[in-house]
Order: sequence, then C-alpha cells, then structure tokens
Amino acid sequence: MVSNVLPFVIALPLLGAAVLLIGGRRTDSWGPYLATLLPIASFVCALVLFVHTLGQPDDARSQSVHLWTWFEAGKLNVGADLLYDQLSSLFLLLITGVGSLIHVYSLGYMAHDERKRRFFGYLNLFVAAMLTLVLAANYLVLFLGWEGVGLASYLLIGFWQHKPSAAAAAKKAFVMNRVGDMGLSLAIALCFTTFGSTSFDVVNAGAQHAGETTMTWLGLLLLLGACGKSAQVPLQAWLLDAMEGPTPVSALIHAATMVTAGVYLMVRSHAILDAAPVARTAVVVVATVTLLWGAIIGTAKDDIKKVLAGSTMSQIGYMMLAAGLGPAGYAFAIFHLLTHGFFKANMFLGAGSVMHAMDDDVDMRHYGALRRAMPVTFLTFAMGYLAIIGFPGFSGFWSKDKIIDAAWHEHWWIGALALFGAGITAFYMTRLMLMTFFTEKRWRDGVHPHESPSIMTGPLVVLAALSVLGGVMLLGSWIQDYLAPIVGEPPEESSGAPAWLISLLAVLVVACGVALAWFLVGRRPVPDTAPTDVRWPVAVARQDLYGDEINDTFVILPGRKLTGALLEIDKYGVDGLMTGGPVAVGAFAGIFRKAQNGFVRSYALSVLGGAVVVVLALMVVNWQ
Amino acid sequence: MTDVTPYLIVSAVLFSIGATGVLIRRNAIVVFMCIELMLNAANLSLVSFSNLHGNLEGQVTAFFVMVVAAAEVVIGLAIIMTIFRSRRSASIDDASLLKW
Amino acid sequence: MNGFVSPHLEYSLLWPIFVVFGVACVGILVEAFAPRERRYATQVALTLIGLVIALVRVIIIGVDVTPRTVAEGALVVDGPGVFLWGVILVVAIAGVLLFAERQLDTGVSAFAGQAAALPGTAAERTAAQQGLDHTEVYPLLLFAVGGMMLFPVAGDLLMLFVALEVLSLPLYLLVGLARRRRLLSQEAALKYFLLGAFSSGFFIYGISLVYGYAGTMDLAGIGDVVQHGGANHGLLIAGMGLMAVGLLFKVGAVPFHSWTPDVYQGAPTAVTAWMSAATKVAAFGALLRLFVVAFGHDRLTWQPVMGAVAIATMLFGAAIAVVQTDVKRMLAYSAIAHTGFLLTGMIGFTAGDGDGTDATHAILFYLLAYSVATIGAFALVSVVRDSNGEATDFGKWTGLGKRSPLVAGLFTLFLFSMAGLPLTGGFIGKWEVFTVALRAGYWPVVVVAIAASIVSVFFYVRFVLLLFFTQAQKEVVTGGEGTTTAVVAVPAWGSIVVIGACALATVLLGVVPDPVLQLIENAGSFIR
Amino acid sequence: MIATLCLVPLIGALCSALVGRRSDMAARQVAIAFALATLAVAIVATFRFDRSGSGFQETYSVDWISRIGVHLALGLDGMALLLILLTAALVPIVMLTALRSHTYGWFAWALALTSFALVVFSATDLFLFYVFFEATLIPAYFMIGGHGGPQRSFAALKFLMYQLGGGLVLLGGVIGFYAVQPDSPSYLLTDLQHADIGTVAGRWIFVAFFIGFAVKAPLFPFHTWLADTSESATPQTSVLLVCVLDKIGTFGMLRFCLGLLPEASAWATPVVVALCLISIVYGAFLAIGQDDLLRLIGLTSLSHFGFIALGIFVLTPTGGGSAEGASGAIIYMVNHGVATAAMFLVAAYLIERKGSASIRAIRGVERSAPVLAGLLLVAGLATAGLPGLSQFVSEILVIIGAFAYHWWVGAIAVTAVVLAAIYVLWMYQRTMTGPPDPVSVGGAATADLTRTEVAIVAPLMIALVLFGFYPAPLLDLANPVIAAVTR
Repeated sequence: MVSNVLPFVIALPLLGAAVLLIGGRRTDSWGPYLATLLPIASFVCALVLFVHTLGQPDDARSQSVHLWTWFEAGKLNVGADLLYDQLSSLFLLLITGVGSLIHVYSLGYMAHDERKRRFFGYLNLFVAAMLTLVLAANYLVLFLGWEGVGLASYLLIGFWQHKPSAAAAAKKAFVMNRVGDMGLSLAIALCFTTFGSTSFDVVNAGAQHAGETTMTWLGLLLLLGACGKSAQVPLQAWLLDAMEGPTPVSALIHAATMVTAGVYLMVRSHAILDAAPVARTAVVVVATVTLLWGAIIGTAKDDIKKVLAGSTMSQIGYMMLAAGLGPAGYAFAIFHLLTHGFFKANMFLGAGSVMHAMDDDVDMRHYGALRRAMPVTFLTFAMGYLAIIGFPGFSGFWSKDKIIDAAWHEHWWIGALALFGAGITAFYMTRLMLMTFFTEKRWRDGVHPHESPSIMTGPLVVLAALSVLGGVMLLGSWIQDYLAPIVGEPPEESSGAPAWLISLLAVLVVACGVALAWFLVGRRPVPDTAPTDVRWPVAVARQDLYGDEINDTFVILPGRKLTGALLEIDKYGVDGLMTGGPVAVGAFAGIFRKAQNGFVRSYALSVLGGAVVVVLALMVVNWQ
Repeated sequence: MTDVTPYLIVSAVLFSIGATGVLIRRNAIVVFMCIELMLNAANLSLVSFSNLHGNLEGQVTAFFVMVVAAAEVVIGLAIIMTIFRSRRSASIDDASLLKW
Repeated sequence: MNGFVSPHLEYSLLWPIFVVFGVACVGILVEAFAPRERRYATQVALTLIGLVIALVRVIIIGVDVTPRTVAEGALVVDGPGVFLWGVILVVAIAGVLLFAERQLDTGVSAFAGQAAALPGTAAERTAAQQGLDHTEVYPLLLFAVGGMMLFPVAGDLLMLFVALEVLSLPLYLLVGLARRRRLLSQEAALKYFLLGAFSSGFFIYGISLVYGYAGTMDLAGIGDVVQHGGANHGLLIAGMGLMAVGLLFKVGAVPFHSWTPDVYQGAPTAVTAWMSAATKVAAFGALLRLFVVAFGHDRLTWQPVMGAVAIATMLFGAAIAVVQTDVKRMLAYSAIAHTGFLLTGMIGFTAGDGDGTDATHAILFYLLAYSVATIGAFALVSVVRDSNGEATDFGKWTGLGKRSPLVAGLFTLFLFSMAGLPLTGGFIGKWEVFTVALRAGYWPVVVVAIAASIVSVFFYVRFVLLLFFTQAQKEVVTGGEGTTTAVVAVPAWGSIVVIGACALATVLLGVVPDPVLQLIENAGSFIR
Repeated sequence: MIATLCLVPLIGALCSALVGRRSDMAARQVAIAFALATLAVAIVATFRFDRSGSGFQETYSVDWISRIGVHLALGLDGMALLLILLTAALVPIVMLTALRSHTYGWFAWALALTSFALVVFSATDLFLFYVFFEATLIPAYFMIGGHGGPQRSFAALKFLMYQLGGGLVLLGGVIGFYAVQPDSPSYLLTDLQHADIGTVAGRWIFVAFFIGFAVKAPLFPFHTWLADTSESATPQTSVLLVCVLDKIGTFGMLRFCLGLLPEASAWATPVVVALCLISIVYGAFLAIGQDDLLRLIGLTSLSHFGFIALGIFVLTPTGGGSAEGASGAIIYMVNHGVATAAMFLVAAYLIERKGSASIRAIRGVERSAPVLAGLLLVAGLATAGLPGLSQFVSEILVIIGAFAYHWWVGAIAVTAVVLAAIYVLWMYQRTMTGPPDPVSVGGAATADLTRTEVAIVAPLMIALVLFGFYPAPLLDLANPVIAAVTR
C-alpha cells in the first residue's frame, strides 16, 4: 500500500510542474486547474495513507520505499529512498492540505496575472520538492527536496521579476539559504565519514555510539542548515524581503511549510541532538534569540505582510526552541508547527484578501475599519489572531503553552523569555488587528474595499476552522504518543512550576500585551505616515534590529572589497606574474640586443672574451 | 730535448698582440694583419712543439697554416677592396648598418 | 729511409669528395672558357649533376659502411660521417636549386651582376641591363660543400683546420654577393670574414696547444693520450678551449654568435638558407667528432662548460629573437637558439652506453629536422616580396595568411617545426636532444632548455598570429610604389621543389620518424 | 573501432575544407554531418563497451616510432569513454548553434580538434597522448584567432603561449619517463606502470606533469588565459575549449599523475589540494566580479576545475583514499562539460540578440524572452550545483571526499556552494530581471528562442536533469576506473 501510493504523492505535483513549465503557452487555459487538482489528489493519497497506517500497530506505521539507486561511488550508496512514518505523515497532510487550499485560493488571487500558468507551475514544483524533503529516507534525498523548495521559493519570491526589489529579494533568499546549505552539505559529509551512510536509520541508530564531539559538530552543522531555511538568527534577514512574492506564496512557503523545514530537520535528527547537549543548547539559544527578534520586528512594521513575516520568524523560533529542548519538546515542536501552519496560512491569505481589496496596498496605515467591508475575511482572520496570541481554547494556546511549559522546565529564564515573547506577540498582533479591521477608515482615494470572491474566502474558512480546532491533536496526548516511536518518549515531568500556573501566567502576559496594544494603538488616531520622531527602540525595530546592516557591514561589504581586491590581484598580480614573463624577456632582450651594436670590433671582443671565459671555465671545472 | 717554454711565451705574446690589435685597430687591413699575426703565433708554437715531440706533424701543419693564410689574404683583400670602393673608407667601424 | 712512399688513398670511399672538388674545378674552367650566356645553364646543370652523383655514391657507401680510417689517417669514414655527407649533399642540392632561382626578380638571380661594380654606378646598371650573373657562385658553393664534407670526417687536427678554411672562405665571398642591398651584403661579408679569420686564429692556436699536449695530430691518438693522461694537462685544457672557440663560432654559440644575425640578414637569402643549414651540419659534425673521439675521455671537464654555453646560447638566442622585427634576423636569432638546443645534445654524452652514440644520434636527427625547416623558411622568405625586392620587415608580412594561405601555411609549418610542436620533425629532434641530456643527468640544462623553448615558442607563435590574424594596415596595391604589404611572387620550379620537399620532410620527420631514426641508428657511432 | 572514431572527424575536417572552397554553407553542413557520424560511432562504441570488464577495451596498437618505444596505441576505459561521449555529443550541438555565425574554416578546425581530442582521450601511450595533446592547440588557436571579439588575436596568443608553455613543461616529464627507463624504454601505459622510477625522479616528473595539466585544466595560478580566451573567443569556441579540451588536464592528472606516479602524487597531495581550494574560492570570487558574461562563465570553470582536481587528489593515500571523491571527479568532468556548454550556448543566443556580452548592457530579458531566461537559469543553477541537476551529484561526492581528507578542506570547498549561487543569480538578476531594456538590437524587445534553437540545446538540458536524478550510467563507467587506479 505505502510503497505503491507514496511515489505518486510526489509524482503528481511534479507532473503538474513539468506539464505547465515545459508545455508552455498551450497550457495557459487549463494548466492552473490541472495544477490545483494534482495537489488535491496528492492530499487524497496522503489522507488514504494516513488512515491506512492509523489502523496499524506502531511499528508497522514506518515504512521505507526504495525507488532506485540514486548514486553509488566508493563506499557511498545513496538510494532514492522514501520513508513514510508518523512524522512525515503529519507533514504530508499539512503540505498537501494547506498546499491544496492555497492553490484554490490562488485561482482567485492570481486570476488576472498574465503569467498565472507559470505561477502554478512553480507552486506545484514547490509542493513536489517539499514532499520530497519530508519523505526522504536519507539526508541526500532530503537535501534534494531542501534545495528544490529553495529553488521554488526563489522563483516565487521573484515571480514579479520586473520589480527589481523582487528580483533582489529572491536572490537574497536563495543565497542566504545556501549559507545554511553549506552546513547541511558538510553535515552530510560528516555523516558519511562517521556512519558510512546518510540514511536516517543508520545515523539515528549510530548516534548514541558515536563520539560526542562528532555529534556536537554534526548538530551544529545541521543547525546552520536549519537557520538558513527557517530564517533563524543570524540567517534571518531574507524572510522579510521574501514578502515581495505574491501573498499565497508567503502563506504557503514562507509561513506554513518551507520555513518550518529547519524544525523538521531538527526533529528528524533528534538522535544526533540527543547525543549532543552542546548542540542542543546552541539550538535553544538561537531559537530564543530569534523568537524575540522576530517579535520585536513585528511590533514596528506598518507593512501587513512584514508584520506577519516577523511573526513567522518568531513562531518558528518557538518551534526551534521546542526542538532544542530534546525529547521533552520534539512532539510539541511538530504540534506547534502544524497549528502554526493553519493559523499563519490563514492570516497570510487573509492579508492577501485585504490587499486584494485595497489595490495591493500593504501599508496598514492606509487600512482601518475593514471589518464591515470584508466580514468573512475579518472573521477568519480573527480566528487566526486568537490562535496566534494563544487565546485559551484556540489551537495556538495549546501548542505554545506546551512549549513555554517545556522551556520553563529546561531553565527558568528560557521560559521567561518565551513568555515575554508571547506577550510581544499579543501586542503586535493586536496592533495589526486594530490598524486593519478597527479604528477609523484611512483608505486612499479611489479604493473601494470589497469582500473577495468565494474561491478565496473558501480556503480562509477552512483554515480558520483548523486554527480554532487544531488543539484537538493534543487530546489524550495523542500527538506525543503518535510521534513517540519516532522521536522518543517525553521524560516524566520532574520539577518546576505546575503546568496550570504556566498557563495562567501565559494568559496574563498575553492579556497585558493586548491591553498595551489597545492603549497605544486602539485609543489613538493612527497617523497616515509613520512618525519619524520615534525613540530608539522603535527605530531599531523598524530597521529589523539592523539585521541587513550587520550583514552589509560584516559580510557584503568585505565581500565586495575582497572581490575587488582579488580582481586587482588577478589582473596585476597573478596575470602580471605570468604575462610578466614576456615583458621580462623583452626587457632583457632590449638590453642585450644592444650588445649587437654592429661594430665588428666589439663582436671580436665578445669572441675573445668568450674564449678567455671558456678556457678559464674549463680550468675551474678541471680544478675540481 | 730543448726547453720550449721561451718559444711558447713568445708565441703567446704574439698571439695576444694580434688579438689586441684586432680589437683596437680600425683599419680593415691592419686588423687583417693582426689576424695574420695570430696565425703566425700559432705557427711558432706548432714548430716548437714539433721540436719538443720530435715529430714533423707540427711543422707540416705550420706550412699548411701559411698556405691557408695566403688564401685568406686573397679572399680578405677582395672583400675589403669592395667595401673600400663602395664606402671610400677602410675603417671597419663604418660598416655598422647591420645591428640589433 | 725507405724513400718516398706514396700515400694510399681509398678512392672508392673518398670519391664523393673528389667528385665535388672536381666538379668545382670544372666549374672554374667553365667560368674561364664558356661564353657568358651559357654559363648559367652549364653551371647549374654541372653542379647538380656533380652533387647528385656524389650523393648516389654516398648512399652506396652508406648502405654497408665499415668504419675505417682512410687516407693515411687523415680522414675517417664511419656511419655518422657518411650520414653527415648525405645531409650536406642534400642540403647542397637544395642550395643549388635556390641559387638558381631567377624568376622572382625579373629574370635575374639574387646575386650581384658584377660584384666589383660599385653600388649605384653606371657599371652596376650596365651589368644589370646585360643580365649579368655571378655564376662563380656554383663553384664556390661546391668548394664550400667539399670543405663541409671534409670537416666532420677529418681524422686529424690538420685536416680539421684545412677543412674549416675550405668551407669558410667561399662562404665569406658568397655572403657578399647580394644583388640588392649591396652595402649590407658587403658589410656582412666583411664582418663574417674578419670574425671568421679571427676565430680560426684561436682554432689553430688551440690546435697547436693540443698538439703540444699530445704530441700527435691524430684524433684517435689524442684520445689515447687523454685517456692515459698526458704530460701537461693545462695545455690540453687551453687547447681544448681554444679549439672549441673556433667550432662554436662556426655554429653560432653565445658568446661567439655575434656574426650570425648580421650575416644571415645581409647575405643573399638563398645563401642564408643554404649556409644556415649546411654550416651547422658540418660544424656540429666536426664538433662531435672532436669532442667525442679526441676529448671524450676528458668529458667531465668540458661537459659542464658546454652545458653553460648551451644555456647561454638558448636563452640569449630565444630572448633576443623576441624583439626582432625583421624576418631574416628573427630566424637568425632562432638559429642561435637552435645551436643551444643542439649543444644540449652534446652534453648528453654519457647517456646510453657512454660512448656518445645516443648523443650523436640525437644531434644528427636534430640537424636534419632543423635543416629542412630552416631551408624551407628562408626559401619562403625569398618569395615574399614588395617593390624593393624581398620584404623582410614584419609589417609587410601582416595578414599574409589572407592573401596567400599556402605560403603562410607552409611558413607556419616551418616555424612550428622550429618551435618543436608535435607532428613536425622539430619536435622529435627536441625530444631526442633533451632526452640524452636528461639521461646524462644534466637536468638543469634541460630545465633551461624547456624555458628557452617556451620563449622561442612565443616569437614563432606571435609571428604566426601576425600572418593570420592581424589586419593589414592597407589594402595591397600590387606592383605599385609604396605598397605597405608584401605579395607572394611565383618562384621557379627549383624553389618550389625545395620548399615542397622541405615541407614534406618536416611533416614526415614528425609523423613517421622511424625510418630516419633507424637509419641514424644503423650509422652507429664515431670510431675512436 | 577507436581508430574509426578518431578518423571520422579528421576526414570530415578535410572534406569540409575542400567543400568550403566551393560553398561555405555546404561545407558547414558537411561538417555537421561528420560530427553526427562521429557521435553515431561513439554511441556504437558505448554499446560494445563491456561495463563489467576491467582495463582497456577495444585496444588497438601498432608500432609508431619503435626506436623510442612509441606505439599508436588506443584503448577505452570508462573515463575515456565518458569523455569521448561528451566530446562526440557536444560537437554537433555546438556546430548547430554555430551554423550561421561561423565560417567553414571554423567547422573544419573544430572537426580536426575533435579528432585530436578523441585520440588524446583514447591514447594508451604516453607519447601519443602528448603529441596529440599539443596538436589540439593548433586547431584551437585558429578557432580563437579566426572568430570572436576585437581582442581575439591577443587572446589567441595568450592561450597558445600558456598552453605551449605548459605543454613544454609536460614534455620535460614525458622525456623524464623515457630517461628513467634504462633498457628497452617504452611509452605504453602498461609498461610505464611497471617501470621502476626512483622517488626523486618520480617527483620531478610529477611536478612537470602537474604543471602541464594545471595550465590545461586550468588551476590557480595558471588560469589567467581562461578569462581572456573565453571573452574573446566565440562562445562556441569556448565550449570546445573549456568543456572538451580542458578536460584533458584533469583527465591527465588522474590517468598519468595518479595512475603512473602514485607515490609522487601522494607526496604532492597537500600542495595540490591547496591549489585546488584556492582555485575553487578564488575562481568563484573572480566570477562574481565580472562584467562580461563570457568571462564570467569562463571563470566559473576555474572553480569547477578546482573541484575536479580536488576530487582526483583525495584519491591518493595521503589524500584519504576517497574513491567517492574520485568517482565524483570523473563524472564532474562530464557534468561540468554539459552544464557549462549549456551556459555558453544559451549565452551565445543572448549575445547574438543583444550584440554585446556586457552584463551592464543587458537588462530585463525575461520579460520578452522567458524561454531563453529559463534555460539560462537552469544551466546556471546546474553550474551552481543545484541538487536534481547533474553537477550536484559530482560536487557532493567531491565535497564528501574532501571532507574525509580533512574537515577544513571540505569546509573551504563547500563555500563554493554559496559563491556559485551568488555569481549565477546575481548575473541572472542583472541580465534577465527588472524592467525590459528599451535599447536592443533593431530596437525591438529581445526575441525569444525559436523552436529550432530550443531543440538544439534541449539535449543538454535533458542530460542535466537526467543525470541529476539518475547518474548511474556515468558512475557505472567511472567507478571501475577508480578501482583500477587504486589497485
């Protein structure tokens, strides 16, 4: 069953991408519909598989499929192998499910774009690559999918290529991802040298027996890879720029799925992290910094998508944090990943719907009081909002709460910081809600907000429902138990504050955040342009905490200088050294040809001198 | 068996004078004469060595050198004459068009 | 006293030489008695016939040669000697064919109508109008060829000296006989003569010292004395050095090279073509025989010095050639560089079984490959002309490849062979000499040789670039005054044959060198 | 079989040169026909090749210069076959793209080049290898000098000087091999393998060989001809130079340096690896800084040749003996050939349309020529080693091999992953994206590729994807070669 169906899950969207991209204009009319149907078909496959395996015992749920030998050299044998297990099954559902919804949504959102067909082709390519990523049975196939989603992300961010900013953002995203890929490449190499294989089975089985230093390095390298893909500090700067892509792209790739691949990678490599406490600490540190970093950025942005992007960064920080907490957090990382996938996709699509209504204006200062103009969008967005701030009962509440709880058990200050992050989240999300749907109208002239067509609102409704109800996965610790065969049993809770206290604290902190937002934004008129006379924390937050500046100063500028210097060195140094040969010979010749001065007497002198030298030389040689 | 060293010294001196003459004199004829001097220096040492070794090969060679010198004169003077006729000068320094 | 014993001469082995000298003497008679208008045809035919007969005889001798001393020890007939005879005669035939060229310059040869007539005078014009020719060049060439044939087979020092003079004196004259640019030609002759005589002064003085050391003129005898140690080693050293000067002068090794560029440039191109090959062949033959047979046992003394000379020669020749702007002069400096490469072979003396056989073979092959390339190249120089005769300035050759791909292509072939590119004879030659030097352990010389090869490749390749890819400054106006580029004149069949044969030989020596290598191998070594 | 393979293009060159005097276009078509025939013969040879067999197959050997132990000896092993197939496949494609823009002379020289290159790849005699190694330069010289940019005669001179210089240094090694065999010397590889070369001599020979091959390949610091040549030559010429001819360098390193001088190779590995690493990083930085499309593509190869050589030298015992890296290096040669050829040829289409190769002069092409842009992106990403495209497999294998040697070697090599992304994508961003450029040849927007043009480069694109997912056909040929060298 699994081995028969699994390849199709990937092949269907891949087929769609191939047909649309190679088929060219012939497929313009029907291509987008085909491209929408194929992920849905994949979703059906995934669902069938899920249900099928659910009825089986734990150990039978994990199955690998060998398709063909990808490459084989020396002792390295890499199969194009797929692995279907509890972990990938959840991802499968998320990707195909949310992916399908976003395809449907895009049918409406991109209806008037002349290059619609290509957009759908890229989307299908993305889905196929993302599925490859999560279904891989070894690190190399994972890397294939990993880079595939990177490519699709590149193509989609830069989809509106005529905008230089979009093209630049796409390149930036790809290049920064590649910095992370260096880590992943080296991790693959280290895996091979350590275990002789890159398949998850072998690596996970061998991790306990390998040296801790090696495992630490491996963990850090994987973390570097994860940082790139999941926009964690210090490789976070691309995510905000990535919002140049069409909004469905932001929803699917830069919120629900691709950016969470780093979390997936961490959880997938849990055995390595388990064997490397130092690496785990590093994960925790990176995650904590990122969750605050993203949240702070979110507070200062006026661009609705950038607020959501900052929020995404922050939420992924939570997931990474959970992953860094070890067996206590793996399941919650995945749990939060899933719920976040629902509510963030929901909100991004909602934002898209708003932009659609506001003639693609993204500045929240030009919004206001939209709840009446677009009720469906408002209501669905509100569900997402409540979920993300962790309103009790909504999915985000359950998932985030568990992470804060686990963090608190790890160390109190991590828990405190996570809690603080939750407060900021509440603040900026409330600010967003208020500026967009409440307060007074600040619409531009000629803008007539209207509700989006049902092909766009339909997916919103579904996602809103999921945002609300995502918490059911936690019922009876289902998700922990389901994932336990893969990531291990969570340890027994030993000490620290009781869970209900943490929940209460969280709710209080969130309430404070909401209240603060109400005081600062809701009660006052919102200026039409951002005030410039702000205090330094705001200024810093608006500059993304100088993320770009840091990169510019420490990487790009030195890189440019280095490139320039190397060009000079190459031209005058290396080339000069090589082509200097002829010049030197010419100079030598220029001097010595003067000896050939045309006067026979000086020729005779050279003969005589030569004779003397030859005789003397012979004597010297003979002497020895 | 006689000591040939003085003869050889004279020969070497002659040779050196000839070689020096070639280097310092401008007139083609004089230069040529200096070369003849070098040949004769060789003749002297050939004859001396012939005496030393008690065979005639050196002396025979000396005769050949004289013959060759005579032949050289013929050729040399012909060339020097042509040059002199074209340039109205027997200075070898004037003939320096070919260089570098 | 047994009275006069007439010397025993092995006529059967020697008559190639006699034929050459005999025909030369007949040529003198022809000059004296034949009517002027018939002399050209008679001389050319006579010379060619004489050379061909000699060549045929050489081949017959060469088929089964027993190395032996002949003419009472004055000459030695052995494999390498006979092979060199063959090469010298073939080169001489090519030389004669080039000398006979009369089609390029409106029906007159490249030689002065009347050498005695002053340049720019009425006498010269008259001579030109009457179509006068110095047909003496053919006997002169034959005398020189005779000397060249004697040179590498000389069995004693006296014969070596006589042969040197016999080959040199006619050359001095031939160099001065150019029809155009008389002043340059005369100057070249004067320089060649004075320096040649000067260096032969060193040579004969060296002979006297060596004689003083060994007490014998016989090369093999000297070899014996050297092997067993003579009385005064200092004499040997000095004599060896001075003799080397004379021979190195002939082959144009640094620092005795100064005459080469001037003479190559000033001499009539046909003479340059022939002598650049023939002199080098003969002189290297003699150099080899002298240093192998006579001084071979003292090789540890002279090899390092010879190596140093080789290094200086290669580097100097190659480097100075880079800055030349005259084709003939560039080829002259390249000839100096090739002398260096050949000397590299000289020091590969200990390679193989230690008797110099391998080195000899390498040098023989190199000489052959170099000869055909240099003759071909100079022959082509003579067909590229403008209104003032041969156009030797680089600028005039610009873009020749477009106007005459054949000539440019062949010239490229010869240059590539000199540069030692594979599939040409020059490559195998270079391979041979470098190999023996390396086998003898003289790797520094080989390293320098490779460096010098790189430099020399540079100027050859740059010239090819000029031929094919540089745009000519101005379109060609054929025949008119002030043409900036040269055109290719159609030569007589003689030159065509020479050029064609050289091209063919260059390719064959590169592609199927085995027969020639086998031939050289069969020639064995010098007898000692 | 191999003799036929090598002769077909040579005959084609002669035919094309003869026909060219009558009709230029007909001669070009004749040349293409012969190139296709060569490909056909190569394919037949591939089918006759026994993948399970070891050593050389289809051997052909006659005495050539018996006095110095030289044979006309040809034979195929996996690596030779791979490179022969690459050559035979690229030549017709390149010729098709060159059909309108190059004269018959170029076609004839290109066929001659093909013939010589095929001999080089299949030679099992060192001397024969060397002779044709050098002989390939002559057609290359005329191809560079005859067509291309204003600086081409300088570029041709520089190219030839570098190559001949390297070749002469190599000659030193070739001679050395002869000199160290005292009796009955032979240049047959089988004999050379058993020749007793002293340690010191072996090292000197190695140095000569390596310099010769490093100029060819090229590696830092012998690379400066590369950029000038690729800028001034036409892209078609560059394909034949960089994708076919330069492979001789790395081919030689594996076959002759490692194959014949294992001890010296092991001795030199640290230095060579250092040079490779410098090439990888340095080449990538230089590529980033280029303003000329063709220079950029040319310089990317410096980085890639660094990878190939790195993969080869980690096979030595000092290098860790990584068969993975070496197998990767062999297929890297093929994959680099395909990817770079694709890049050059698509660039050729672009330059034909824009009349300039300056990156500054090209903007916003994607808008009006999406297919062209797409193909350039695919080729570029293949060059940058994107998984799923062929070069990735080879690159990751080399990185694994390098990592196994020393972790920091792998770490330095892996920076190319980022740098390659920068040079490819930045180039793409500058030329293809943004608002369309109003100024273009003929005033119109850049026309997209025609069906014919797409069809010509399609085989390359298919190969990029196919070998990205299924490199087994390449690896099956490469792995036994490595096994043989290691043994």
